[in-house]
Amino acid sequence: MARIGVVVFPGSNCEYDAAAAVEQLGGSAELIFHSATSLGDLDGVILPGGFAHGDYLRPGALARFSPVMDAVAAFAAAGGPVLGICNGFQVLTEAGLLPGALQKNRGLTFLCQPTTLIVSSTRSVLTRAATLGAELVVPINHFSGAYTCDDETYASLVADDQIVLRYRDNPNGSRDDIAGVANEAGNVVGLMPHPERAMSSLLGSADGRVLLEGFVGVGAAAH
Amino acid sequence: MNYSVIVEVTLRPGIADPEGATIERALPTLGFSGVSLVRAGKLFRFSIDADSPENALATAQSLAERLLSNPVIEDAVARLDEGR
Amino acid sequence: MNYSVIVEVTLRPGIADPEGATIERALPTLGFSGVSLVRAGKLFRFSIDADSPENALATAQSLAERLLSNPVIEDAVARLDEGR
Amino acid sequence: MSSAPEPLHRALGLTDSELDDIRQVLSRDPNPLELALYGVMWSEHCSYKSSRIHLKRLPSKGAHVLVGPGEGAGVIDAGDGIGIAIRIESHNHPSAIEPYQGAATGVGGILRDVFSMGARPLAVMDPLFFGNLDDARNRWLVEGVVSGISGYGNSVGVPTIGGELTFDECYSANPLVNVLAVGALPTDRLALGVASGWGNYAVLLGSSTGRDGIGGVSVLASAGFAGDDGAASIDDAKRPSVQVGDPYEEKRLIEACLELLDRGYVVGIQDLGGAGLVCATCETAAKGGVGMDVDITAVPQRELGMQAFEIMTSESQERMLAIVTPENFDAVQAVCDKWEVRANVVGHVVEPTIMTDGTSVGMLRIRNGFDGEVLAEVPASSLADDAPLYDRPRQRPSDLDAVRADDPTIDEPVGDAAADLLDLLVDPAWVYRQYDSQLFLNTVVGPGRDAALLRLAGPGLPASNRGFAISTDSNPRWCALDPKDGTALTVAEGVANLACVGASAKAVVNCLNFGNPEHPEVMWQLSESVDGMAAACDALSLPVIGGNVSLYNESGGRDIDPTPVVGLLGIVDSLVAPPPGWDWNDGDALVLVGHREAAGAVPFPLAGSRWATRRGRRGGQLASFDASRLVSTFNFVTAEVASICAGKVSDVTAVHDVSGGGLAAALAEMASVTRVGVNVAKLEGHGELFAEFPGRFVVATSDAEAFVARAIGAGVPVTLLGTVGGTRVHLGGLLSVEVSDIAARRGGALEGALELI
Ligand SMILES: Nc1ncnc2c1ncn2[C@@H]1O[C@H](COP(=O)(O)OP(=O)(O)O)[C@@H](O)[C@H]1O
Ligand SMILES: [Mg+2]
Repeated sequence: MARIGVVVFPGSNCEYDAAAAVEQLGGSAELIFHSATSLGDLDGVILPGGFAHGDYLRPGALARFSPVMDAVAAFAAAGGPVLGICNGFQVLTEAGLLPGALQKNRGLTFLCQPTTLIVSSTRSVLTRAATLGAELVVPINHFSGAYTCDDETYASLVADDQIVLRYRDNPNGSRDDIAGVANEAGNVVGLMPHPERAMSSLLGSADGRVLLEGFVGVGAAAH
Repeated sequence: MNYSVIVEVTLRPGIADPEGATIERALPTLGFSGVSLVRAGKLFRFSIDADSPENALATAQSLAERLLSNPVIEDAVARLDEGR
Repeated sequence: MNYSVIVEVTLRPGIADPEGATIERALPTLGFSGVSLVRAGKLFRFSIDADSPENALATAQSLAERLLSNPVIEDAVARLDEGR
Repeated sequence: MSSAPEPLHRALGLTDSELDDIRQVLSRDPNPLELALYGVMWSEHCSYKSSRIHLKRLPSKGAHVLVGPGEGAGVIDAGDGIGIAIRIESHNHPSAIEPYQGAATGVGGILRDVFSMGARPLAVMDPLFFGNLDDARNRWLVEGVVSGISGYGNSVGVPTIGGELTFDECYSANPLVNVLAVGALPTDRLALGVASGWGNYAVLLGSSTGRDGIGGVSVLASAGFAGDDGAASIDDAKRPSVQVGDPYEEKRLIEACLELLDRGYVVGIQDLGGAGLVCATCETAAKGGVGMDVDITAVPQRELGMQAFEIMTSESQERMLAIVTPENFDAVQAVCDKWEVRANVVGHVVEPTIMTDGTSVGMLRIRNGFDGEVLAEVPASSLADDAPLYDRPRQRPSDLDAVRADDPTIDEPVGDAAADLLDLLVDPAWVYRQYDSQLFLNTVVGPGRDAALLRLAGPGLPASNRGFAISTDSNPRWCALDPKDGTALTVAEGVANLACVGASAKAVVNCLNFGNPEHPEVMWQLSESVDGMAAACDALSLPVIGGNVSLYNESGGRDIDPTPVVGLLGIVDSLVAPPPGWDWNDGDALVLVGHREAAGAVPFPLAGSRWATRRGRRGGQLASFDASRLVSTFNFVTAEVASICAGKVSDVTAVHDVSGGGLAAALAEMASVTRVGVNVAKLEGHGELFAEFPGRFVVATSDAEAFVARAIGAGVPVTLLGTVGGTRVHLGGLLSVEVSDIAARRGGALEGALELI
């Protein structure tokens, strides 16, 4: 059984939801407080959504200095699977573990709505179980979700197949409809939509399962 | 003529500034000591077409007060950007 | 000694500024004409304990770059607040 | 020439006779600090002095009521060892001045009411009322209020799952911003705001104290705006510094308080709301019958040179008061350290004082150091409970008969029904898209439908298959014509909304937004409204477990229309599948469930309808409230939908109640979300298209015969309306519109009016 750590920053609020999704998929979830300096013996790490440090200054700007982030960086460098969802994605970009930055949405309002995602690469720990080109209905829930990067970074994202998810109908002004990116190795992924909110038809969609199944599955494969 | 203007919007004294306070609390762990009284505000730069610097400034100040700030909690000051 | 510092954080040229653009679009209906190139940024004021103005500024500049701005999209400039 | 200075008590909002009452209580003259304490605690906002005698008429009992009115929030037993806490409050006047912070701090305040009971906040709703959007200031208020609720609610991590949006001239300088919050708790974690145990500590948790909102309740919430231009006319000297919300502090405060309660470390706990520390200390002491010594120097202060009265009455946000035994204090401190929440002992629970007549009285003593000088000493209960109650003069408005006689049902020209329909439709999605409505993976039906429906689950709660539903409702158009039946019908409308998602109504909370209580017409409206609510709640067996009264909603001497907002809480016993919603299918039969015609003299009354109001007609005779015509219909629809929620197969495909905009609007809304049209054969003229009275539901079914048989079996009237299909909405030869036109008009109405598109 994969053991997935879910990092809790003060101000995080999707940690229970992420943990519930992991457990629904047969993994075991462990909440890790941001003051932890080591991750112990985990198979994967999720940085969940929310408002770490109130999103003051910029989303992720203060959280990246939390003690746990050194351990997350080391875990990622060693090839461990790391997933940042929404605020977690923002933290990973601020920490330099993923390229680019997330700016305020084009319409300057928070957006909570379903979106249709297109799987653009399966070469990542999040999208490995999905089908290239598949459409997935997954909600977004953010104010600063417009993915931004300079031309050089963009060129290398494309060249190295790091754009893993795109919006079908761009809701927030992201460059090239980008909804999620991976690092070069594919073991660190960030996305603005919330796959953990799309786990059952009772709540509107079960399309997030294939993503998190892939992620939890990498961890399980480690055993 | 076109004038470059800068507007600074800051919270009025006495108004709580949770953002500034949160940043201040975080600083010691980042290795910055001796920093205090952190206040966060907003900055706007724009260009105004006017026939004199005085008129440019007057328009900018009125814009600052009417649109860029809420005088109930914020002070707004416009100035000409001499650098440009 | 304590020095008052101002840090201005602005979006780097070429980075889209939806906030500035929105303000610019709203201006004509509010009766402001001739305003263009609106860019929105952030402003921080704080006090630094240092043994010289140079050192205060150096610390402030490092704080501005390491924490107060995201170098991927923003520029940050620190200056001493002569007014205080 | 300067006139004599105003005496202090009047400057503090106390009348001469109230000053006499205080002298009586103390058997001496109060000092200025004591006077300030009475000033805020005896303000309208804190003491309900004008409304309390009326509120007593509301039923509040029920076998499942764990906590009724009087605590931070009402609590019901939802089964499975889970209690649900619910409360509603207004933040009208602060929002008129600084819409973002006014609304944001409204959310923060109502959440504290809920988690002070030991409940984890699970949902927020926001009934909002603004002036017309052709005015730029009103547009600014809408954008500010919505972004304030979004900014605070999302960040603090509580989903906002619904609300209301009403535009009317009467709210122009005085918007109404009401906020309702719901939380859930394991019933054994229930906490109360009671101080007990001599020697225990009163621990202030959370933010430091600044000068924010000094006198907020007395100046803002208990007085009207002087002119008709709102903020601009507020006397600058009286303008309190605006409170600023910090959702990040509140989030940590929630986690810390719930952990303290889980670990059993606190004896009692209460939030600091209006009137700040004086309110929390005197209320907890009064409830426990104990005294309390408060050391003002122990209160962490954000600003220099604060005076005792400022420290005691400041409304700085994100603070709680916990009563803790000395033995537990270190453990409390450790939990607070973990969550980076400040904790300071600011008070000591002390023995009541034995008076000369032998009675024991808990005294609130404000001191300069626990052993230092006593700055104020008054009976805690005199502040908390003994404000004078006023039975203010009431008078039926003299023009009411004339208003009622001016009935649009009789003489208003028919006009172009299709154009009228398109004008009535507003999709509030622009508002609720800005709110996180999904957090905690509970939201089965989010904003945009009849009622919100959530799984009854959350961190730390016992497992349950149940769901809870919430609806907020109001209708100032109805209540202006008839505050009694208008309010009763509003309650019925809420029950109807719950029925649409299969929930049985269990409890009511209310926020009574009215004008100036010194106007006898306003007091009459308030009293009638309370009677209407009491009648409806009695007839529908609903306890009222909490509420809030907001008076002085006026500007330039014009009172707002009476605006009682009713929040309904319902339960679905088994929630394993989503309820039908509005999505009908091509070929479905369409059935109207419930009495087709209204109770009262007129079968299809247009009085108080959106249709009439848009034409400037505000008079007429409202439908009457007749519970006997409602109960079986409500029960039938609830049971039909509940069985679908429980996972049973059903022929029912869509359900929607008929409310604002009448039958035509209900059908248009369903067509526009499904993008499938409908054909209704015959209707009784434009009255039946646009009349508004609750108790009717539109149901789409794949098996009309079976459905009708069940309805008849339940003794519920039904009417076959027509069939679903095609690309147009055809209504009884009265109008015919393309579904795509309806969707476009409805979808763009709000953003268009806000000049965003
Ligand atoms: N201010 C708001 N915030 C969130 N949701 C809102 C708001 N206003 C309206 N809504 C949602 O839009 C839907 C329609 O509202 P309304 O017309 O009042 O419903 P009904 O007529 O069924 O009572 C409801 O689901 C309501 O919760
Ligand atoms: Mg409804």
